[in-house]
Amino acid sequence: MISARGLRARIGASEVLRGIDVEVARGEVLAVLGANGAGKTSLLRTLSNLLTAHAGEVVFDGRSTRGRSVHDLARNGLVHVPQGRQIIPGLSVLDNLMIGARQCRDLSEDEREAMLEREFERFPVLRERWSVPGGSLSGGEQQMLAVSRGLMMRPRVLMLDEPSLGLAPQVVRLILGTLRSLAECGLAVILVEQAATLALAHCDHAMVLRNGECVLRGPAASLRGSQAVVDSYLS
Amino acid sequence: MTTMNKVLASMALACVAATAGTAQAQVKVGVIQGLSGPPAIVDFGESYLQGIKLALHDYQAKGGKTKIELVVYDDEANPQRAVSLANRLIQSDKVPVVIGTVSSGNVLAMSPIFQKAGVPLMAGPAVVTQITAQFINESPSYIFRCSMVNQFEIGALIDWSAARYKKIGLIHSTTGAGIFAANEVQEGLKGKGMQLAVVEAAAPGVNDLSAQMSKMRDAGVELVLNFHESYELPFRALARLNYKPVIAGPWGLSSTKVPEIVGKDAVEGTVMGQALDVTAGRAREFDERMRKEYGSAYRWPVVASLGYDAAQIVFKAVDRVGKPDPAAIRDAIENVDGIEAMSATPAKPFAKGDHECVDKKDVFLGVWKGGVVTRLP
Amino acid sequence: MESTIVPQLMITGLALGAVYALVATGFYITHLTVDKVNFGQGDFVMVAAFLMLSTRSAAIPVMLAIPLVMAGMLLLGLILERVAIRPLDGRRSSNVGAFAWILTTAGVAFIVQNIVELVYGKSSQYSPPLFSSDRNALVHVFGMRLVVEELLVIATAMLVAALFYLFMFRSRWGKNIRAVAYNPDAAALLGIDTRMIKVAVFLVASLLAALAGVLIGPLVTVQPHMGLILTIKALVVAAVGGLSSPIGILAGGLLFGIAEAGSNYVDSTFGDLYPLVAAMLLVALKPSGLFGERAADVR
Amino acid sequence: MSVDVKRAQGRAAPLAGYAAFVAAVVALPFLPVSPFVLHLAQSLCYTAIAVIGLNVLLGLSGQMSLGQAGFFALGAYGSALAALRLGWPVPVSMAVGTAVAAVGGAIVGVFALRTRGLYLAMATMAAGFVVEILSQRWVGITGGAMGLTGVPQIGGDAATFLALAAGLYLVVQIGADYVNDSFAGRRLRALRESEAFAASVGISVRRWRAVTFTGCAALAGLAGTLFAHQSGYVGSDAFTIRLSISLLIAAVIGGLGTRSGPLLGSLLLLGLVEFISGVEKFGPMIYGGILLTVLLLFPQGATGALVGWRRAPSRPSAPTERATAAGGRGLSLEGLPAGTSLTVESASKRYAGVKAVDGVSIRVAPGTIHGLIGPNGAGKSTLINLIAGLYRCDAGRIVIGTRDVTTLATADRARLGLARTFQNLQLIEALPAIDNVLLGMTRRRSLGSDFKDWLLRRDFEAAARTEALDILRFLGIEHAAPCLPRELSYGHRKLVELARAIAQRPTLMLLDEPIAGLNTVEAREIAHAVKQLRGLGATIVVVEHNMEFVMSICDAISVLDHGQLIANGTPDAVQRDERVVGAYLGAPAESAEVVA
Repeated sequence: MISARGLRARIGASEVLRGIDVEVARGEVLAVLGANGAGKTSLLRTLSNLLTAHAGEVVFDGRSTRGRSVHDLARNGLVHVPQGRQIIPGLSVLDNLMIGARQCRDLSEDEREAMLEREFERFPVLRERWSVPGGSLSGGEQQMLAVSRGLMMRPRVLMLDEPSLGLAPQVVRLILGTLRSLAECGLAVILVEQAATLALAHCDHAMVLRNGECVLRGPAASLRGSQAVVDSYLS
Repeated sequence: MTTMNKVLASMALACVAATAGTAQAQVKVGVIQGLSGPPAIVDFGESYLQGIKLALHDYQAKGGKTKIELVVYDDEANPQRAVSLANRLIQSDKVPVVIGTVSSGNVLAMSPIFQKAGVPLMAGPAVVTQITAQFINESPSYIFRCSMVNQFEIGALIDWSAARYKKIGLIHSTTGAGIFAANEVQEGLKGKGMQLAVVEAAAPGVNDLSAQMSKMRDAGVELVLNFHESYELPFRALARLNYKPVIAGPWGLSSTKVPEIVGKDAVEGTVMGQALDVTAGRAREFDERMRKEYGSAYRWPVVASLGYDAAQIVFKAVDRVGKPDPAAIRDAIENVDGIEAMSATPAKPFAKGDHECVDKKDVFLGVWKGGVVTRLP
Repeated sequence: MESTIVPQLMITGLALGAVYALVATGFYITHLTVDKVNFGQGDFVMVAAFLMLSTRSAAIPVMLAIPLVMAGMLLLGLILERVAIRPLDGRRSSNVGAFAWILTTAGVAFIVQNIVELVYGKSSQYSPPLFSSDRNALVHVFGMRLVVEELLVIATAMLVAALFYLFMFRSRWGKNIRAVAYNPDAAALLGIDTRMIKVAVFLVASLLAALAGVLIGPLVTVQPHMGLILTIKALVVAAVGGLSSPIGILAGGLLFGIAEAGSNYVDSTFGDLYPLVAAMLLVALKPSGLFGERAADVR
Repeated sequence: MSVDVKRAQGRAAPLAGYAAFVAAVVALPFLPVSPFVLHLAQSLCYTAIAVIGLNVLLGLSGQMSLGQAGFFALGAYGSALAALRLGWPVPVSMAVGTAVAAVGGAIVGVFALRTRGLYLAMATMAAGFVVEILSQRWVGITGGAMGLTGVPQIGGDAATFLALAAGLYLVVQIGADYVNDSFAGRRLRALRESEAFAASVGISVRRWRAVTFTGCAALAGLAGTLFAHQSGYVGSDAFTIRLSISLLIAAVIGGLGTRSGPLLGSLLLLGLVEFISGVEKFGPMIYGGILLTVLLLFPQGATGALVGWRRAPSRPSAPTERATAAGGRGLSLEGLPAGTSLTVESASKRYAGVKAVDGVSIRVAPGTIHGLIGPNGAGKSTLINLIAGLYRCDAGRIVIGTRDVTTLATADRARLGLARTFQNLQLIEALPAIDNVLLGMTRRRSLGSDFKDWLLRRDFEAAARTEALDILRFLGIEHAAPCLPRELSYGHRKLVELARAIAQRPTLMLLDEPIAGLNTVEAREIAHAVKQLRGLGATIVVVEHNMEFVMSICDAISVLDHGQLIANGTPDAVQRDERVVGAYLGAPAESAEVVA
């Protein structure tokens, strides 16, 4: 569903990605791990075209993303839930939920209603507090809102940037738990996480980045609990 | 410093080219007018310039033997520019005579330069009284004026209003001209043993005078003297205040802009200082020719007529002297005679002690009647 | 002392205050989204007033004239964004620093003012009332003699402030604008075309200038130099009202209008000075303005 | 490998330029040129004085003012009235006028300090408007639009006035050039980049902004006094906002932040004004068009265009072969004071509703490298900013050596010996690397002697420059001295920032992500330099993600997670600490079950 070859990107004068390959098919969950500053966020920003790669190619849904606008990709199913969630504090929970869906013009109103209902079931707290301004939700609630907001855009590829940031472990497990069910209904998921152990418990494949390069790659089973992963973080 | 010399050299070159020797004697006449900035100034400047250009057209038609060329500069109603342009005309363009400008402040700033340089200045359409008085005792004085004079028109207004009205109010702008006029009105009335009932001021750029006019009404003012150069503003406020005083004021009230903005009936009966009676003789032809020539841009008959006469006098003097000799032209201007003036300017306007085109006896009061300004009976 | 004079002056003050509020709302919307404002907004109002003049002299009915003027102003807003704002994107530390947009928008204002002078001449023009053929059409309200247009402009300003509040906090577009204002990257990821929004806010500002221009015509004499003083007063009103809510700006505008009318009544020589000095003191003491709170959600 | 010493030497008074100017002024009256040119030359001189003020205010310190006409007017009226009404001799009245403008500048400056950006532009515009209204309305004092006539002129003829105006201009230009080349110019430019950065190198932001604003208002006033005595007439119509905008146009088209910008810009402006007075129909359009063209196409202005093509970008010559292998540069860095200890006692800070730092206590021994690590959002940057003084602690204490600095402002802490680098790399883009290093140094020579060196071109700031070169050589990048930051690689820019921190002779250094975005070679260079500093006794606190770097050079490491200290100790201990692994990799224990 989405693949990239030899991605290189720069922020200002410093090189943040040094030749990264990514491959995620429908129904798969890929975890991208690594300590902070390893280039995980830059990878997602390059895939969603917020950051322009100066080398390498990204292919989404069979078409190259070169030169396509961020909002065009987002409307066509390449949904990137950014780091820090970016919930619009002044808008109500419902408005936050609907703002993405409303940009996808090919969605009919009742399709949106159906998706909304599905998201309310997925995260009931959103239904209870639908009219409350987004800014007043707790960290965990905001993360759920951010994920649901992405799902409301009927994504084909869902990219999550560190959902665990600042959340209690059981809340993170609740959120990561939904990934499996999403993958089963045909979604390709890229989960960027620093919390390696948690992520490895909820994905099929994983890759570990360090200083903009991929140092480890393989099926999740082989990486779970491996010392190589710990060393890539802390040595 | 090389870039500076290059710029100046190119300017000097331009001037030399302009005065390339044509066989006929060639004299340049400098004109400084307020051609940009607030409309109150620009209306005066452009109307005066219209008069000057028509006069040049007529001069060339009559085939004057000296070829005259105008060098026109805009002083943006800014005294700093006026001083700089005066120097430029005298020293760089080397013109022997200059006509200008609108703002009295600018004229006061320029006059010493002309007097010291010995180059005659025909001031206009500035109105403040002391423009010629400042140097009249110099022998010779290089400062002339062909425009309305505040003192005369205020004198005429005071005589007329003191005889008819008890409660008189005054509204003036806070510009130099406004404040000077206000003092002269108060002096004039004191001379008649009368006192102004209400005195109000307002900024030049203000949008609305209802506050000030309401005070007039509450004080029961019968006659409002309007010395604010947005001449239409007092009229606009009247309808709302259900107040219909007689309004009188300086020659500015004769601008066609005023009825255009507040309507013919609102200005009916408004009295103003005047130096042009379009109902009679040459003036009427002039009025028609100007209307034909400039259409709606012709908005101030009296200012245009004085511009015409100022230019007519200067051209006649220059033609008599025949060469760019400032002192000779000054004398020619002072002794000029046989002027067929459009405005109330007499045939022999100047004398050694009188450098005013329009003297006290020439100023009369005009009144709006049926959309036209006529002489008050 | 006829009792109705003071309230009547207040209405006149409110009317001009309403115009300042309309112009200041134009500052609000662009400042909120791109941290820049059009320093020639007052000149845009002047252009709209002159355009209205052309439609009236071409005997186009008012109801058709207003949309035409607005269309013209939208075009002007488009040109302004393209010429004076977009080229400066991403050039944070150019030599003129982050304020180059003040000078580029002023540059456009100079050009626009010159074009108006060339087309309409430099002197002041009469702009006929919108809804009455008679020049001094009056309305008697509670014994006060008011010009229809004054009530109209106050009502319009209130309507616009209300509509603006609904637009910003209820409509789809309003929410998109607030998303872009909060974080342009996050907004793009939600499928919002941030470039179009940044252009749209300048078009909205031009529409507001058009509305102000159409309404101010009958109240004052229209002339090419009226723009600058409008910009200064609207900037002060925006600062006093607090650049964070349209309602605050409306209140700031009306307050400033009344203060101006009152101070003109009390001491006409310095009438226009007192409100300006008072406003400057207020901004120095409370930089976020009277009604603006440090709105966390907006920035 | 010879360093391009002249370039690194830094600038000194352009005496040739001054001599040429004096020669031109002396020669002008004798040239066969119309007196109008003398009048223009006079106007050029005082306009340039006002534009120099604006150039320093906007070009160097980045403060926009739309009200310079107001100060110009205060100067003009101050001097005219003192001379006319009080009969004081003209030089005294000019001093009075300049003083009045300076006082006006100080008052508006107070407004300026409290406002930023749009509000600052608006406040200065409104101030200019108020002065315009007062000068128009107080007819009794200022004569309003009718103005004051008969203001005593200086000297008999135009040449004497030109000599005075040119003399004053030259003095102001020399002063401005000195400010531009000296420590003052560097500090103003730091202020312009960012106030946090300026405070971190010991600049008290409020004082410098106020002084700059007042000084530039005084310059506008001085220009006003010359204007008043040029034609002996002062009218209020001359001091409208059109004058403020014209001065801005002159500053911009001349080239902001450049030395010859003001003179060139004023010359172009006067030429433009004279040209437009002939074609007044298109005046505003020409002004608007020039503004747009310069701002969009030639941001450097005329000076930039003229100088631009001559100053080839200085490619750094081949970097020295660092004797990394041979154990360092073998250069001692004298003057680096012994490092002091740092004690943080249960510091906490609530930030945007979240407890970013919650009761953290850390003790850093003198002369050691102390690492500060933790996953994203752990509160590392907040803690660094608490120590540096950018944020104030809600609770707890921070003690550097023996001084409790908890309530001290950033600039005071910097002067006490605390130097820091920034996560997003703060350097002055407009100055070469060596000047960036000099920014860190406090001025050791007295103002007078410093100015004398500069004027007489006798090794100006020589001592400081050699010391800066030593620091750059110590870091192995002395070849970068003459280069502008944008001409250097990212790694070398990080080293220049480190050099600036060293130049502050700190007793405590805070490095915020020193090797973020660097390749391994560049990272190793930084690591080497930091270890060398420790060798010389410096105390260094490092916030860094790169574990290899942290583990290899730190003596002790503190680990933060969710704003709390979860581990403290040697690299090996921390690496194996259960809680640290859990914090980084996610709680290992209970997530064993696999959702497959």
